Amino acid sequence: MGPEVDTPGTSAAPAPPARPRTGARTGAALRSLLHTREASIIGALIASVLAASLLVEGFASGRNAGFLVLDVAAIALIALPMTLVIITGEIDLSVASTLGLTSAVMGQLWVLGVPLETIVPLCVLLGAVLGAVNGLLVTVAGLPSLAVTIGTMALYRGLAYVVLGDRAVADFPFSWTGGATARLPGTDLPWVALLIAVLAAVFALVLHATPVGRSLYAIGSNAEATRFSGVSVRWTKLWLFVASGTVAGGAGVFWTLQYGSARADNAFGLELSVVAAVLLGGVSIFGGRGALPGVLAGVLLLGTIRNALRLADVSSDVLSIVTGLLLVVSVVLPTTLARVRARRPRPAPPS
Amino acid sequence: MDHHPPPAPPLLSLVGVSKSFGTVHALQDVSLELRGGEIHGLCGENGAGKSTLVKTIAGVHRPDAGHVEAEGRATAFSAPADAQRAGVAVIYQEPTLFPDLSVAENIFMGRQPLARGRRIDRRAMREAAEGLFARLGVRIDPDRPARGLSIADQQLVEIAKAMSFDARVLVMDEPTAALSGVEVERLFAVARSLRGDGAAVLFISHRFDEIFALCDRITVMRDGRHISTDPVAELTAGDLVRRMVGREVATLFPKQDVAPGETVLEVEGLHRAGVFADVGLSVRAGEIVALAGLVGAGRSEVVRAVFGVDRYDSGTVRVSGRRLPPGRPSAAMAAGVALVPEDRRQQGLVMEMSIERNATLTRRWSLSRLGLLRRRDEERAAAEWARRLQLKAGRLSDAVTTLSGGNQQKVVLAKWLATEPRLLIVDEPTRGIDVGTKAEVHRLLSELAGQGIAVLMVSSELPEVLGMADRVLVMHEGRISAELSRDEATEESVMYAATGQEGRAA
Amino acid sequence: MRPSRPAPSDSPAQAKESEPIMRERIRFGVTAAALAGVMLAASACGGTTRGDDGGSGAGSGGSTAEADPDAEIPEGLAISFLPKQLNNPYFTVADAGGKEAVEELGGEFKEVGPSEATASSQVSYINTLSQQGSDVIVLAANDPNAVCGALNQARQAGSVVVTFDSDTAPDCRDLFVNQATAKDIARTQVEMIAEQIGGEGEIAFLSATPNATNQNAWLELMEKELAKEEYSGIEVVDTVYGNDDDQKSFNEMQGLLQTHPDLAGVVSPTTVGLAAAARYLSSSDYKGEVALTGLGTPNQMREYVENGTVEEFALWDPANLGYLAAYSGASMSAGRITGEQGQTFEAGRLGEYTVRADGEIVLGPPTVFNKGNIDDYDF
Amino acid sequence: MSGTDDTGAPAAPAPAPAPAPAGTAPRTRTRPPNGAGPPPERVEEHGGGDVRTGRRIRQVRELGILLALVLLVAVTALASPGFLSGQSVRDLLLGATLLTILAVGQSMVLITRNVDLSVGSVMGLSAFAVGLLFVSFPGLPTPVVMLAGVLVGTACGVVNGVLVAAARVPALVVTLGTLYMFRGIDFWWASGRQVNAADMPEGFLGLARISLLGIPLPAAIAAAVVLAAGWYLRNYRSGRELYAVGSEPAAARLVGIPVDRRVFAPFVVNGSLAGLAGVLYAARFGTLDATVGTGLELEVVAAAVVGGVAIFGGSGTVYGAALGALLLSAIDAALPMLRVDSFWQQAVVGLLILISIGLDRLLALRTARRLRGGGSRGA
Repeated sequence: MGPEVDTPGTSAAPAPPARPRTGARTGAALRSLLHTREASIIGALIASVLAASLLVEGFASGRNAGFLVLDVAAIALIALPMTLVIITGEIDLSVASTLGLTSAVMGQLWVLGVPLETIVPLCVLLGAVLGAVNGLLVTVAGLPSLAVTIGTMALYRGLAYVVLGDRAVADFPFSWTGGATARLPGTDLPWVALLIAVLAAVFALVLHATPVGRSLYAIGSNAEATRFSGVSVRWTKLWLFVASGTVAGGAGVFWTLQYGSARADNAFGLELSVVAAVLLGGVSIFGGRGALPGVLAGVLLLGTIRNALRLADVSSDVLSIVTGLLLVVSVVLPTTLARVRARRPRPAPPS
Repeated sequence: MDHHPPPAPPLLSLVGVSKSFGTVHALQDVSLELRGGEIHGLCGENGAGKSTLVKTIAGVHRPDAGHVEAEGRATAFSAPADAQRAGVAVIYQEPTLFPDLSVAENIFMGRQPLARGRRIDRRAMREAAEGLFARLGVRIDPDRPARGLSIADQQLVEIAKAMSFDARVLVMDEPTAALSGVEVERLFAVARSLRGDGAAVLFISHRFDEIFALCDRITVMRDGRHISTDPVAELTAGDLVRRMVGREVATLFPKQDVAPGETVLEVEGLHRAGVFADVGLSVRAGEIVALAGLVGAGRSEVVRAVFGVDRYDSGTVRVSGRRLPPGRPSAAMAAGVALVPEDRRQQGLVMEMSIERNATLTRRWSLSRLGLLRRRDEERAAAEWARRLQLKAGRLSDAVTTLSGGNQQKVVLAKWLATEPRLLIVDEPTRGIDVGTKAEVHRLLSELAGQGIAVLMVSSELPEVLGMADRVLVMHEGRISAELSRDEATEESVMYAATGQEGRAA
Repeated sequence: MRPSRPAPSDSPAQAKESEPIMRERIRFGVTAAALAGVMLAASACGGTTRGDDGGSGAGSGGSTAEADPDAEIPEGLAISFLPKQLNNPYFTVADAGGKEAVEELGGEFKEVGPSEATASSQVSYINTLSQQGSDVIVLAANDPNAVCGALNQARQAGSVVVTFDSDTAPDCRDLFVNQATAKDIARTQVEMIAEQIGGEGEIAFLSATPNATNQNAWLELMEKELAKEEYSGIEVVDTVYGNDDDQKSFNEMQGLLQTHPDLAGVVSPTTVGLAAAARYLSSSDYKGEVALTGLGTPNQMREYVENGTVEEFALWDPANLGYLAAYSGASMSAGRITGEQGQTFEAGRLGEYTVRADGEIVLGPPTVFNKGNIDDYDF
Repeated sequence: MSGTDDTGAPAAPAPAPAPAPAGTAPRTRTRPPNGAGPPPERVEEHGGGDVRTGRRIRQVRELGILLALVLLVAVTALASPGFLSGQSVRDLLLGATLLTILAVGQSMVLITRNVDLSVGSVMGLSAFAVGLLFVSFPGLPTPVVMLAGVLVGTACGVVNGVLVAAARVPALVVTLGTLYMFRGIDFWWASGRQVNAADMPEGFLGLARISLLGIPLPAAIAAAVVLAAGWYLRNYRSGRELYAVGSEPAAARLVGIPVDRRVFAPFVVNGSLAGLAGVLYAARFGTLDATVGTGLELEVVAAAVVGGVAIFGGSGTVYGAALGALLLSAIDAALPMLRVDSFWQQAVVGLLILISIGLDRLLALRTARRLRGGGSRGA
């Protein structure tokens, strides 16, 4: 690849400015990588996968991997734009409701006899529009995104009930519902894994290797200075909310087909899982810090732990506790460590 | 001087205090005595360590070495509350008000007068606030929220707050910067009455006339070190300047004479309700035009509007004859405008990001190919500018927070010079940076003008304005009150125009 | 110090674009356009509309083998119960019945399930059970269709799927153990309410969710039953949904009584709804004025029967339901039955049962509880 | 009326005319000693603009909600006269009780620029704890059990408070985590059990039926909580310091406010109030399982935000939050009366939130403009 993709981690790979020797660079990059939040999450993911494979019967199989991917598919999809949104210091809590509304509209349109080939793009478009509403309220009206998206979370979910009521539309053709969970030829992995991988690569590239991505970090760290650098902060944020809505809309379509059931309460409460996964992946809730590989690891880590514990017949109650504990520890630990480290005397800085 | 300080024991003293932030040594072995019944002046350039000293006295910072003594006993202020208990009141340079709370509550927060049952006695509180304002000779409704107060009124609230402490030690960090002459007089009267009561006052100001009018002794700091402390009678303004700067002033401002070229920036009838009105100015290639005036006169607002980060209601901005769309910094950048903003930490830099990323933030697109950033190009570009501006930094991948103020400013300059601007707007380019770097910045601005770049400089430092500028525009209350050529511009003429006094200026 | 300035405002895009931002926007635009293009292209070629392909046809795990009524039920059969939701007392009792049966059969009993009653989380558990190689999965479905894909995969992997309480689409399970025929349930409830309100007046239904399979079937049959001559004095004025949520049911009951001042009785064919409605009634002025009946558990209703809020109500014994489901699944797994209509099997202490059409097995008519017999039951 | 009320609490008693005894404010001097101050020759008018604007606007904000509430009730009552019957009003008040209590606690947290998303879980945990105590120790006196329920909430609040104030972790993240944790503990503890009304003493369940002057006891408790919190926030130093911390944390540190303690305390209070809400839930609904209060957190935040409590701290009153809670509850109750499909309810709430924050923003901008009074100093 021509342009180098940035290493994950915001404190970037240090490189002596004078002599860009590749060997030294890679070494330094690797070393700094080991110290980032992402590294510890990826490490935790690898450790838990290994542990689960050894200790939990039935975990280490292709079939189970397929189940795992399907389980986290919607979370993984929505987490991608959510990462970007949170890195700019905003948040979008309406994603699960966007998913629900999309699903409800999809069901209603199907009942009205609209062909699925039209419904699907319409639903994705609907997601984009819902995202744009969030974006406009945040950027043009200048309202805090936390409050706005709590509002639209209730609004979109409410509209979903208005559209479909408590009905469920479930007579989608098998060619589509079965297709949604179809496996990639020759593997046990569903094709959506490929979709996630491609989208993740796109989002990672945008975030870590393009000028747009660079400005996202800058916005999250200091929106004013970024604006003074000629970046249109509002425009950028608006597009991020649109992206978030679009992906949530797409996830709504996928969810509906995956479960073969369009309902207004689809994915209720999913926004908290998505936010939890993103934060677990090392993204700072205050913006400016985080990386996509970490987020993917966070999503998979949550999925792996849940999957393994279920296979080990651990009650679902414990799953909640583990999820919450993981989230709190992942934030408390680095903060506390940083404070402890800050108390120790620093090494003399190079002059 | 009519007042002779009695030889009282110091109410508060700093003994060999040192404080560092990262690589920046803000205070090095500073000792200072504040005696009761004395107003003590503190002078020093920006970045000399005055604010750090104030925060050490206030208990915000804990010294790395040395200690603070209150009435002869060593104390350790671990929090602002400790200092308050010891009778220290501080008026900070930046007002520290709670915008959502009423003015009276801002004054008495944490010390509200109580009625029966430890309930806040609102009426007593309001009356006390009114009493304080009466002493200051102003009327501010104690019940209105602090949000929306002008800077001067915020400063008055801060002063009232400090007065309400019955402080034994009152520290005033540039309290007069935003005040009118009458208000300043009243403040002085308050300070003198406190002195009469036996309190110690530490007064920090950039205005020598105030220092000489008010203070009994004057301490000079430079580069985080204590330089001298003398009774005011033994000092002249020239002494002070020499000690503050550490060398002769004249050598500082090496503006070369350049024959101005074509007009680069042309602003006509720029207006924004309540902020500035009818501003017209032009800057030609190779020219340095200074925009002078008091803080709050609207200078920064004008240049921000020109660059497009702030909006304006009417008027036009032309760069090289082409009209810039309002409110679009990117358009201004494309037209060759660069703005080095006044607040380096808030507006100039993304403090958490690395030096190289800050330096290349304005050139993200030109450093990328096919929409992807090329790290090696980025590093090379950053390294190149680091070399040209003689940036003193460990590694370019370190966060900018690790740099000293002067070097941070160089990063901001690098970030903007890298865009190869036709018009460089600099807002307080040397605020808070050390003397050496200051000279470098001045030399750099001069060089840039020599290369044919038009420079528009906002500065509150008169020597800088007088030394650097080919022309001086003076703003007063949102309007340009005078345009002075290099020959016409003197401290007096600029100050007259800046304070809006008629007759002498223009 | 700077003057406080108003909120920064960079106005939205106007006429002329500058270079970098322009590029930024073009890029977004191109991407969006490309995406839209792909979608439109996809939609242009033909269309899959409703009715093209008669709904969700799945691979049938159907019965190919012959039934052998004398086959031994092997020891150690792994029988897993997956209720709508853990922590639901009704299912706790039902699963306990299942456990009793599994222990009699010498099998391995397991109860797993989600904390929230959603189809998507049930799918995860179905997948897990299938992965664990469970022989029999006994399921109460949260959504008749959403779990189908996972169930069929599990069946293909060799599990027998028995639904109880709430059925799925018939082609994605092997057997459905019905607590009572819908007809019996409907008739019992209509008889009870008619008697309690003296044969005439306005009545209303307080149901679970509007898409709850059972409740909808019962409501329909009850309306049909009420259309009969003998019930001509009774008028159904409203149907409200408490979503099987205690507080919502409570509020809905409250709303019913306020909107229909002449209401004579309420039927709540769901345990949550009935308990909430009884609780509301017992603390309101309507107590004794408005009759209430439906389906409920003796433990939840005991207080209200004793204090006269509720005269009588009905339910099957959920423990027996779970017991029967376990036996059905084990019998099918052993090959005693294949799910064909007319096959019979022995279900422990409950005696012999016959498989009806569509693999349905019916537990029996509901039990009516009143002051006289309620203390004989503890569930 | 002394009119010193900057927060515009309509229901707050006016401060007593204070004689301002000299001893009450030892460090505060209202007059310069021995007349050393400058003679007040010329007093300048400062601050600009309409000086009373700020205060009036906050009152307008709360009056607005009150107006909306009155309008809603009036319209509903016209459409369905039963809405104003004694029973109906009692029901409305009872329905708003829990939300009001939770909104009060949440407001205190929000005012300090934090948020507590775990309240729903805390309430559920406390409610179940109450039920289980009654089941496990039937002899325990009711007040002891109630206190224990509140203390469970307090303990949860302490956990949140320690994590936020001491470990300095963002409240949103911490309480999102504890939302899962507390709920998980609740599930784990309950493990499928349910506590029914019959398991609890009549005296406890009867709490909800006791009326004080026609107001149900729980509603009276909620009103007392609102008044106490409002009184405290307005009239005590530490209460005002909560606003200071939320308004400008850096400035709060500079004036010597113990910021960490002021952040910690509201979490504990909020936890205790969530515990109290759990106790009242148990008393009112009688049927307790581990799902009590699921998803309530967002409704609580919504009530506070609708009531004018700024989500980023520093402003708002608990009276407003209580009105917000009352309005949301009234909407819940009114929609069925108005024959609006109850599916609209959530959409209406969402819209209301958006309108509220939009309105707040608009009011803030207008206040700022008016207070600035046309830029008296050219800045």
